[in-house]
Amino acid sequence: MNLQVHLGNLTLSNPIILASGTAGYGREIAPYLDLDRVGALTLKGLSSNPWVGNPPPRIHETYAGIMNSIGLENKGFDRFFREDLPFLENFQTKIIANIWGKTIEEYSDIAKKMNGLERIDAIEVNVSCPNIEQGGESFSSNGQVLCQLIQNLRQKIQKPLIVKLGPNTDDLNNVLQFMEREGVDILSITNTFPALAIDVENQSYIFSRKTAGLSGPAIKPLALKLVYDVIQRTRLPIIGMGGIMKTADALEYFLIGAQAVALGSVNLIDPSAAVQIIEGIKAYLVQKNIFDINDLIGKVR
Amino acid sequence: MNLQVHLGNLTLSNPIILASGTAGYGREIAPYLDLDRVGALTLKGLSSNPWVGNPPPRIHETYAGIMNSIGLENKGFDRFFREDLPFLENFQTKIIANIWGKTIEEYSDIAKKMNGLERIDAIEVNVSCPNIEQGGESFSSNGQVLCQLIQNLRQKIQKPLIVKLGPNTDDLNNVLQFMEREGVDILSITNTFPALAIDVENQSYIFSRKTAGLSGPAIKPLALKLVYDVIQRTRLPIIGMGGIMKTADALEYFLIGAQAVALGSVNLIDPSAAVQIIEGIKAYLVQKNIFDINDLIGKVR
Amino acid sequence: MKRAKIVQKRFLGTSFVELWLEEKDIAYLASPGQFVMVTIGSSYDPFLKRPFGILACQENQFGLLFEIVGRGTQILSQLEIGDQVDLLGPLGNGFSLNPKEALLVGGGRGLVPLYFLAQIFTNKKVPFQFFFGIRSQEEKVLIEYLSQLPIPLVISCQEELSGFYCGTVLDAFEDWRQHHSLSKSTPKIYACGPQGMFQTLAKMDDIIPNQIEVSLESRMGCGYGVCLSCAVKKKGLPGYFHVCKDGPVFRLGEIEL
Amino acid sequence: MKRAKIVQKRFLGTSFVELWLEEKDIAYLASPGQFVMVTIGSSYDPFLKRPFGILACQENQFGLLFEIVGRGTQILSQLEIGDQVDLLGPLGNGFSLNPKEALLVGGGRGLVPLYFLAQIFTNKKVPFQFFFGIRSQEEKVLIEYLSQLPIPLVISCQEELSGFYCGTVLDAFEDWRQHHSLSKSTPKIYACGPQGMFQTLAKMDDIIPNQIEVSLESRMGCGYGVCLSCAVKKKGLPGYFHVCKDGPVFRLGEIEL
Ligand SMILES: Cc1cc2nc3c(=O)[nH]c(=O)nc-3n(C[C@H](O)[C@H](O)[C@H](O)COP(=O)(O)OP(=O)(O)OC[C@H]3O[C@@H](n4cnc5c(N)ncnc54)[C@H](O)[C@@H]3O)c2cc1C
Ligand SMILES: Cc1cc2nc3c(=O)[nH]c(=O)nc-3n(C[C@H](O)[C@H](O)[C@H](O)COP(=O)(O)OP(=O)(O)OC[C@H]3O[C@@H](n4cnc5c(N)ncnc54)[C@H](O)[C@@H]3O)c2cc1C
Ligand SMILES: Cc1cc2nc3c(=O)[nH]c(=O)nc-3n(C[C@H](O)[C@H](O)[C@H](O)COP(=O)(O)O)c2cc1C
Ligand SMILES: Cc1cc2nc3c(=O)[nH]c(=O)nc-3n(C[C@H](O)[C@H](O)[C@H](O)COP(=O)(O)O)c2cc1C
Ligand code: FES
Ligand code: FES
Repeated sequence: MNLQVHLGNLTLSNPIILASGTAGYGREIAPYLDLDRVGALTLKGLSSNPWVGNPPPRIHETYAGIMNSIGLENKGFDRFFREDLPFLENFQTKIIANIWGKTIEEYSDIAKKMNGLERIDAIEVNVSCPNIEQGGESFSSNGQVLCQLIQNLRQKIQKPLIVKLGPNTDDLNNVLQFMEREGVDILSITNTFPALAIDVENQSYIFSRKTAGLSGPAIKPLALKLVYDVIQRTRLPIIGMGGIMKTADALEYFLIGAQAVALGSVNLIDPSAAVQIIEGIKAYLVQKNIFDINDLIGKVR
Repeated sequence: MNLQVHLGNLTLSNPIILASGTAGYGREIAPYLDLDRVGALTLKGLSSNPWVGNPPPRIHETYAGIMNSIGLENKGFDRFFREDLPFLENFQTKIIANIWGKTIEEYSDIAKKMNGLERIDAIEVNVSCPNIEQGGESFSSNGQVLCQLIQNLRQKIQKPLIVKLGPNTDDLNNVLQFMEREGVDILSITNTFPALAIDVENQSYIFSRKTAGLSGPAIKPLALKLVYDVIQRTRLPIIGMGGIMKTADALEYFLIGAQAVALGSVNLIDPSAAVQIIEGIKAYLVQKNIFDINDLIGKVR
Repeated sequence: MKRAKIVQKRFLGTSFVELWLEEKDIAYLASPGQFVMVTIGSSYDPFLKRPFGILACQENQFGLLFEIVGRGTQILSQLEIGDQVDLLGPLGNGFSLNPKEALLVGGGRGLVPLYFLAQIFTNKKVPFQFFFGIRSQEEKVLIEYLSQLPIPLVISCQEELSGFYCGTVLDAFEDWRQHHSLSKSTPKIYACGPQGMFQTLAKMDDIIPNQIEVSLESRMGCGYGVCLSCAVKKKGLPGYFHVCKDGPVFRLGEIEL
Repeated sequence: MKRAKIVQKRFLGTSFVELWLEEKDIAYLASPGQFVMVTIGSSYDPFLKRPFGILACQENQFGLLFEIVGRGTQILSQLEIGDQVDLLGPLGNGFSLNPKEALLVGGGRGLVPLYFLAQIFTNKKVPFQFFFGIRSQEEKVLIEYLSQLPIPLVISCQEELSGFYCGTVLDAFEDWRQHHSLSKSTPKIYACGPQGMFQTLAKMDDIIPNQIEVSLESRMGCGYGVCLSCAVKKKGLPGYFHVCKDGPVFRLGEIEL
């Protein structure tokens, strides 16, 4: 049986990836999951300098979902380099660095640093971050700024470049064309959905920033639609994600044409879910008499 | 205690409305719910002529949500007039007619008919319908067409005019301004979210039209965010909806500024939910020592 | 909404469960072919209620018999005696109850409404014959279940099963018809089973589809007529019936399968 | 993930539940202050696991004691003996276990980790005194629970309750301190209770916040360090600790309350 997939020049031993922000830097989840079993581990979003993130509460449970407002807290590149990178050397699994910044320069900076690390196999750019030079709007809410960012990063990054989109990308068609032209290697979709929650007891917003990002099973049918829409419009390989809990959820993404999928919120409630899903996919392929997972990808048209 | 709310020139005895498509034409739900207890009943979407709707399956369960592809099946104005209108004469509750068409002319036609019925207290225009003159795109996916539709209907409708938006309204800012200028009375938000589901066993789309609309508790945090965004941008009164299951959900909508809320999917699983929610709101007001529900509306800023 | 207490529970093999629920109104009002919508669990995942036919009524109790096929029925199978469930019902139209003579044809869990019907016919002394088919050994428990009723039975199994007709229930039915000259008043046929069974039945010789009553399944959102999810195509006419309101019992001739 | 079987269950009054679970690894490894993340129900609504402190361990079993405060604990309270639950643990750091002398100060469900600690200290013959406070009559069950241990107790209640100190646990603690000359080596203080209790404690005279160990609660997404939801502000430093990894036990002086 073949589970190997090629996303442009990034080859994964199987198409199950751990999504950014839900597996730490590997060390945290390693006691529960053999990292070499997954196709790739995406690191929690890193910026060049440490970032403290948002005040609590940072998480809120909704019906079959969670809203988070972690605010991109991270230890910064240097501490990652010292504290976590050595640990990752113990594994063969592919490592995807997820990066972000508050300005194009900050993005550039962390991109260059990550590009210089041999252990990092690909770089995923989170473009759903507040752009402080544009009044805190997300980079993805302005197609032009987004293209500028991508162009800049493509110059800095020799490794496979993954752009991670959220649900509300401005001017999507043009941005997609631009990314193809500029040589972006892979798209990952989707980041969390902007959402709101009110504390009716205290008559206040739950989160200090009012809105927060919704993820988990609740969003699966919406995320699948987003991925589907993008697949119709681009030839770039796609990592689909959003609400995957079980094998069948992952299969939905493959069947509409995602070359790989990432697991996010499910890791919070079951850190070994990835292994069960990989086993479930194998069982499905056997049942359907399919030898190569690539024959499944895009089968539903 | 006062639960009465005024949405422009539409006065409701309480702010709990049954959403279109989830309470039939009143007769179907009446055995389970005293219609005079709710602020208003919105009828299942009607077109001038009968419409058969989509082939089954028409419903699919997702995590804490449902996708539907009813395809706007309805018996048409004449049968409604003969079979259902007389029944509604037995109640005092406000009746909102929900209308749609495949062309502006069809909308016009049903609008005029509904406008002529004394028993109808307001007319809600579902603008998330396929426009056959524009290749089947939704009316709301083209701001200009949408404004044209609204202008046309405003001329035909003397009753309070409610425009019901979905999550992806094109050029929202301009459309909102236009609606204020043209004298739209009320907005209702939101219709279902475009979503996708795959049958992995049969390797096919679940629905014959591929996509279908997601509703229910899964979408609540997203719908609340949509309503919030629109409230920031308009002074029109708003009927909020999306995923309301319990009193607390309804209160979230009031606290961010919705003047009324509508219950949709919850009616499918508990036809008397509206009464429980109304009682729950009363209990909350007592607990918080608030006499008038209007003092709650928009309290969280 | 009604709340019923589970007063009896029994597994039939590993994939069928018989539940008896205490709820006066349903127990008194229900008629064969009608169904209830049962709340699954106490959370919004799974979200929808599930439809189940009524198996029988006794004083203030009624029975359900269901097959564990997915998440909802799995959760339902874990309920214990004493637990409460919320439900709506009785819903739908039910079978006609005054034929001169009747033939009941059922497969698998299609047993449920026909079992109820057979009880009513027995009480009413309507002469009838019950044809019941199972696909495999695993469903044998349903035969044992049915055999408890003192009724004329013809049983078939698609797998070899000693003592029973080997084939589909329609094979057995056809065979029987060829060996029995039917009385002048053609008996009314009542059927419940998988889609394929209805399709074959409709094409059989000497069958007048409009004299056959079938009880259909369909995906249901509400079960009481508001959501229009439970569409089944009308035969020869535009548009759809709605299984929960217009059915679940239809004349075989009026629907497109 | 680990799966544990419920082997004992008891309601304490109407709003507290004691559960004993069979799971060897947790029972052998757990130390006072550590916690487990427990799966709630078998659906994705509610979605997250819930954190609960470990109450005690005995052979291959460990105990939990929780208060029913919302949906998750409500569902958990309906589990019965024989049911299985999925969980992660033991998680977090736990209290330091080798003081010369100790004072334990707890309020309400803050009892849990201190009860475990008291057992360990008893076994280790560490001299200590346990101060425990409840808000109202309703929590009296917790006093009865605690009184089963052969340990030196000072108990307070904010409502009038005959036989007990009337006031907060910190009033009782303060009172006791004024009547007892503490030994030269200032005893180590261990505390668990509501936020307000920690705030008051930090401001008391003759208290060195860095010598007090407190066990915190916070909203948790994962409990094992990947999601960064469980942030608590560092005192005098930028940034946050994470309760599930860096805690739940902190020195009172290192956190902003
Ligand atoms: C009027 C009526 C009466 C019924 N009476 C009985 C009865 O007495 N006993 C009994 O065992 N069952 C009966 N059913 C069927 C029963 O409702 C379903 O088996 C049940 O809803 C499945 O729920 P689940 O969550 O276990 O399965 P799901 O997880 O929802 O589905 C399991 C599998 O079945 C398919 N499926 C689910 N529902 C349907 C459907 N309605 N039509 C076609 N495919 C479907 C799904 O696609 C999936 O492959 C009846 C159905 C109707 C409409
Ligand atoms: C390390 C740790 C150990 C714990 N040990 C115990 C224990 O031994 N016994 C025990 O009874 N409880 C303990 N708790 C608290 C317990 O986890 C919560 O009471 C439980 O998660 C509530 O779940 P629920 O679904 O019932 O409540 P929910 O419905 O989630 O919430 C009920 C109410 O509590 C609030 N709330 C929920 N969780 C928190 C939180 N973490 N912080 C502040 N407010 C919150 C909600 O806003 C709501 O108002 C511990 C918590 C932590 C972090
Ligand atoms: C707690 C949490 C933290 C996250 N942090 C990041 C992050 O740092 N960078 C990023 O690109 N996405 C982040 N995400 C988004 C996830 O990677 C994923 O895109 C999203 O959660 C949707 O997938 P899911 O529904 O499977 O969780 C985070 C999600 C969660 C729940
Ligand atoms: C089965 C079903 C049918 C619906 N039919 C209509 C309709 O005819 N017209 C309309 O404007 N909205 C229709 N809706 C949308 C609802 O009125 C409501 O906007 C949506 O379901 C979101 O609310 P909820 O999450 O509470 O269900 C329908 C929704 C459902 C579930
Ligand atoms: S199931 Fe809703 S109308 Fe039939
Ligand atoms: S709860 Fe996830 S990091 Fe602490």
